[in-house]
Amino acid sequence: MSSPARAEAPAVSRESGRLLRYVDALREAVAQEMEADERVFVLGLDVDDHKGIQGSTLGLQARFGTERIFNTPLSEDAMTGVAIGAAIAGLRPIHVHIRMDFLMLCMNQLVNMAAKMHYMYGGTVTVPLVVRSMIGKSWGQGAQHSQGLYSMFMHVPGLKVVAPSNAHDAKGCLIAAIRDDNPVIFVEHRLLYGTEAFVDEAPFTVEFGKARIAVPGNDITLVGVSNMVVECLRAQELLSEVGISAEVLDPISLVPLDFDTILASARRTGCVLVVDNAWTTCGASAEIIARLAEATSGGDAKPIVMRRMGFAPTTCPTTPALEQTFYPNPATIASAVHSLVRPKAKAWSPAPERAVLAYQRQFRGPF
Amino acid sequence: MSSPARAEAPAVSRESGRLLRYVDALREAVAQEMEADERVFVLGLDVDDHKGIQGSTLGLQARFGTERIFNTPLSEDAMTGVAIGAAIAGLRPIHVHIRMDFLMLCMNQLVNMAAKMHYMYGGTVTVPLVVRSMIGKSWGQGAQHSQGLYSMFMHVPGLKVVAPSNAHDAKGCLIAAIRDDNPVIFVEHRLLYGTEAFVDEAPFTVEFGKARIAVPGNDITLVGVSNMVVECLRAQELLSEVGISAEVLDPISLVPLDFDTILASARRTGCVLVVDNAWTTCGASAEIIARLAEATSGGDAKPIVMRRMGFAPTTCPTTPALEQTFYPNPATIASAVHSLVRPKAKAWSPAPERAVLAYQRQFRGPF
Amino acid sequence: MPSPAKLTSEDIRRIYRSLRLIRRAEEEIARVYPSDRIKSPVHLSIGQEAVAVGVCDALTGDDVVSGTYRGHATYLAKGGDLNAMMAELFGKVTGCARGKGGSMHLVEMSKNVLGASAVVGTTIPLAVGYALALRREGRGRVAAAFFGDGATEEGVFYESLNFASLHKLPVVFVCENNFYAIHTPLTKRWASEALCGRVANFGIPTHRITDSDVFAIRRIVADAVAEMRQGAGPIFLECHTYRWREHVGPMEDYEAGYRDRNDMETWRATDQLERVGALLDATTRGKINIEIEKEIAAAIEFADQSPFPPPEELHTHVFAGQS
Amino acid sequence: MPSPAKLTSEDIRRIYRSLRLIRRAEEEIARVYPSDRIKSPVHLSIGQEAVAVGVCDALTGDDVVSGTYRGHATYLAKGGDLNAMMAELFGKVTGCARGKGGSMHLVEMSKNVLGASAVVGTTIPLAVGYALALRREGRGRVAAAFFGDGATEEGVFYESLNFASLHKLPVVFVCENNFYAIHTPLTKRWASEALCGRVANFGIPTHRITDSDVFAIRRIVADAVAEMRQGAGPIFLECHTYRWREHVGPMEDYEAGYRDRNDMETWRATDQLERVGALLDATTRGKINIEIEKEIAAAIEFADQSPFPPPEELHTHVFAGQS
Ligand SMILES: Cc1ncc(C[n+]2csc(CCOP(=O)(O)OP(=O)(O)O)c2C)c(N)n1
Ligand SMILES: Cc1ncc(C[n+]2csc(CCOP(=O)(O)OP(=O)(O)O)c2C)c(N)n1
Ligand SMILES: [Mg+2]
Ligand SMILES: [Mg+2]
Repeated sequence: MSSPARAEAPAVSRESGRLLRYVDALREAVAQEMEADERVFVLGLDVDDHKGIQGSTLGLQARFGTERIFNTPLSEDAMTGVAIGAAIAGLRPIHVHIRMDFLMLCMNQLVNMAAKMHYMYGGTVTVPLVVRSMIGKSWGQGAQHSQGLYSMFMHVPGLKVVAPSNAHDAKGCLIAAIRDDNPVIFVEHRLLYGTEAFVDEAPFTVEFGKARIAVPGNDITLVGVSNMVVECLRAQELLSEVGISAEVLDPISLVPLDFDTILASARRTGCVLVVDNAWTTCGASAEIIARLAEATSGGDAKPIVMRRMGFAPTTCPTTPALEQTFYPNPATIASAVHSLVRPKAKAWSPAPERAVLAYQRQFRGPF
Repeated sequence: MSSPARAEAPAVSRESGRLLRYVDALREAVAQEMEADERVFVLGLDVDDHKGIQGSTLGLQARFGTERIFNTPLSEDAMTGVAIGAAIAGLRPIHVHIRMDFLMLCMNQLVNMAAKMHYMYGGTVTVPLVVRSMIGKSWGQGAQHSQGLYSMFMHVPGLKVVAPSNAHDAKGCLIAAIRDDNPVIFVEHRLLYGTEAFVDEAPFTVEFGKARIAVPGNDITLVGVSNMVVECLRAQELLSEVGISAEVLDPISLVPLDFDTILASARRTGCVLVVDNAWTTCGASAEIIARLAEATSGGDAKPIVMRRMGFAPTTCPTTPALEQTFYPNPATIASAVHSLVRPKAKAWSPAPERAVLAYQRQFRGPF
Repeated sequence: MPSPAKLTSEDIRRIYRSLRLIRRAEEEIARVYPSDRIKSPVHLSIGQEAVAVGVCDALTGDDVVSGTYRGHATYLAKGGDLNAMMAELFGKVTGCARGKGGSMHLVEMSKNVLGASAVVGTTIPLAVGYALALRREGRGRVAAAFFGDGATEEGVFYESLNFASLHKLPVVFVCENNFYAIHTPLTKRWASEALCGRVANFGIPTHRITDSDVFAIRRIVADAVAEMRQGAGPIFLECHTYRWREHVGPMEDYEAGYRDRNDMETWRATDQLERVGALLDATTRGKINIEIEKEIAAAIEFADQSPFPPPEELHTHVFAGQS
Repeated sequence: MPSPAKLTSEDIRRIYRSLRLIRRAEEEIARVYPSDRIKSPVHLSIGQEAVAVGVCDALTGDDVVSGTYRGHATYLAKGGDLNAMMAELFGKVTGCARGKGGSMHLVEMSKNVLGASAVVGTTIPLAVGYALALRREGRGRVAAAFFGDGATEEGVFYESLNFASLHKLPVVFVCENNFYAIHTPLTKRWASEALCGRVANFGIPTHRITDSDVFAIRRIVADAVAEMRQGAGPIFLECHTYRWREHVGPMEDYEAGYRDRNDMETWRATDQLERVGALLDATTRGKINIEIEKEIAAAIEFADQSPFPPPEELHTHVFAGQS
């Protein structure tokens, strides 16, 4: 599945290293940090079986032993508490969840404890915890296996939230998350697992709070979140064919958020569309638009056009007949951009088949 | 505590009925609906003790019996499931939580089940559930007893969210919530419990999705959420003394949100400040500002100034020395409005003692 | 409902029919699966049918069941419509959830099959809450909650047991213990095998059925339900069973190494479908088999022919009373 | 640490001192409370001191405890600094959490007192996780988790027991069963009183101490901890005890009607503070008492004199390594 997937991967700053799949970049990051720091350990449901969280934890137990990577009972709430307890004792746990939806079972520990402990205990406690969780999509994932619930974590001070869109950032962010002394909610999209990018073999970090300009452009700023970066990139290509130059931004981390880069781009292009892999209401897209509105209204600067796209405001249906319109895709993104940039022109939409991404076509169910 | 508290209560549309405290309005609503509809029942921790959730459930068990109002074990997760199960069986449960923070223990049931069941089961199931929860403030409530986490519920399609700011709306909204066939997250602020408003004795509903113009004005639109309506009203009074005319809007329900009324007001005043009783990041204030930005950018209309206020982006500290600057208050609201409406004038702030509200002064700990 | 002690030949026919229908329907689902017409992950119950059938055969149509994402057996054993189930798997608007739920979210309220959840353990308290309403109703109806061994590790399981026992609610808790949660054996998840002991200490009578005996399960449930209809509280069944196929998907997976094909063979040797079938004369059995094949073929045909939901359906059913 | 079987007079002095310090500190907190200088709700342990003292006296300074919002006793019994605690209640920057936590969130990592939580049950798995780290560390340290009877109704309690037992972690689970969660008695919350039975079925040795005997608690914990230091797994103690004051706040509340003053009187008749005090000669006892009064007075003075945190502190400690 290499070349088409690669073609879609966002160009990262430097093209050194090897082509690596997202899933392998995750595994490499963990392996290297476990090698370098014996405090790092991995726990979670099914991290040690033959599927190894779609491959992202495969082989780690053989290498590091059952003390440093182990399966847990189906007890998300307590296991999150266990991870936090180990973290305040000085270890550096990585707690893995095969679906982000399951984090709803550990909200108490994440929101009421992990996020607050450093503050509530006057700085005497730190919680170096990484919570990896995957967002599902298509093949009947349905209502409870498809949610991108990260805005709930963005809402609560004390949690960092990152959502890398490519293999390079996946590795760099995961290493940074492991080394961070704060709880980090690490958001992975299932469909990105097979995408490839150039990734250095040596350990490196991708700094939180620094957005990347994936493709520069002049007519509009497209801010993509997680896999929506990939969808925006395809939209950008299609738009370029009709003469619209879109700048594609990847915030990479949502907390901290590199708002300056977004604002600077927005001021330059005069038009912003935030495309999220989540519901828009009180979502990451609401936050970005709200900050832009606050930063750009009331002064003398020229006003900026602001819009957002995300999940339809519905529960995610199972049937593909409905699911296909639940998500933004390159065609709907491109078409929305067209109407923003050329408000007076006739509506335009790229041919649907040209907008289907290889990483979607290749993905096969059931899970 | 009647008159000063009353003075602060938002004027509701009609001044019929008796002066009633918020807490008594809640109790009256439940009692009347239990009387009228035997499917209605109440469950929750401590609903039947001699404190009766600060009085809001007092006497109900004596009247309706232990089958229709009962205490539960400390098992928020299962009890939410139990309430949902009873709801799909045709009963109409009201599940009471003395703190909103505890809802983090039942997120799985609320987000993954209650919100989704009607949709996920193709319309064959309805979940007429009311979840009452209280937000705490001051007197050392601290990190885990003070959160206004409703934006998490706003984010998820399928849940209604209401946050009445006065006794009249508390009664009308609670009756509407009980009669609603959908799960409703009913948000109460502890400090509002003692405030009074005119409330009809006969049962009535306050329709969701209809904002109220609490005070009309011309220079700025102040959108308050929950108790922040009260704080905005005081700010409005202080501002009027310096010749600034603020319109105060109370959305009452956050999902559905009466965006049209907010937009119309914003277009008229040209300036909006949303004041929330929650963090701003991905909060209700982000959503309102984002919608305004989307609705007003890109056309020919004159641009609108947009800002928001809410909790400081920190965990809530216990000590009053820090807590007092954690929350917006009439002084900080008024001062922010002044700088928005008169950007070139010298900064102004009302005398702090004039900005302290009776309902805050009267509130005495510990809980 | 016939006396639980003595089974009539009609009982045996009915039980065989139910076992056979589930087995064959799932085998056909597995066969069709690679064609991509099924738009949903499938968690098959092949090998585990006896638990659902034994329990549901002891219930009446008015009683209620709640199942899991591995729910085809529960749905069919309780009388759920095969056409509606197949169409649901195919993502069609004629499905029991209009295509919006898929295999993991089967539902049929008209048969008192509560909707299933893909989040482990989540439906256990729902069945308890439903039972609370049934107790209030006072007509003697009961609810049965099905769940896997993995679900007993979730805290909500214990919370639900405590509440159901405290309020003496008419709930049959049924743990389908197939020894694995996905690929992880009990030994990596349970500190002790004393599941029934833990449950009993909530004041709940427990039964441990280690051989999947469909008649034994049926009798235990029938006896307990008779008492519940008079006001008795919950019971708990730990039913050992075995999943013959992979956790999710249509295939076997013995080559994966996490379990041994011999274990399955041991279970297959006492396959309840064969056991019950052997109690029927060949003609009766053959007739039932033929009927079932027709039903399944018709269901697949129905699913194939049914339309997908129209695009507008995306926006319906977000809120009740909305449209 | 002295042999658990025979107590030296030094042991008795130390235990008395600890009991007395907690009792008197809380009585003074109650006395000061109406002055509004304490900026925090207070959940007093008066009457319950023996559990914290019995357990903590069997631990070393290197061992770890986690408590609850009713945590003054745990904090002090484990050697937490009284000045820092009092200042914390007063909301001062010299408090153990710089005034940011208050009474419900006491912490003192230098004494291995983990931070307390106001959400019931929440710290139980944290202690288990800490114990996981201690087991890895291999120095034989143990963790004790304190929680109330109400906490045993939260699912996370069972999840934590299972994991701790599965991994044989060095955890002393201590349930302070005072028969009430706020004003609600056990009968309205527990389906059965067989708490130890439920726990035992996770493969965890249990002990039920119904008289709050501080020496018995100490001995049981000391014996178990000695084995844990060699690799044994968790134990569980159900310690009956009684809260003499209201759930939260400084007063008594027997007039509220949810419980009977006579019950308290029964417990007071066997008050461990008096019992242990009676084992000391009057001079020794008097000397300790005087020292304690001085300490408490000094702590209140310290708290009174300490400054509130400066306004900038609102924004510090949101993230570690931030400022
Ligand atoms: C709360 C939750 N955690 C994890 C998962 C992922 N998951 C799906 S099925 C499963 C195993 C469940 O095992 P069991 O309850 O024994 O049921 P079985 O599949 O064996 O029938 C897991 C862990 C989930 N769906 N929900
Ligand atoms: C999860 C949760 N639910 C409810 C509450 C409200 N609450 C505070 S203390 C308490 C009672 C706890 O009882 P128990 O565990 O027996 O401890 P005790 O107060 O008796 O020491 C309750 C219900 C809470 N703090 N957390
Ligand atoms: Mg299983
Ligand atoms: Mg108690």
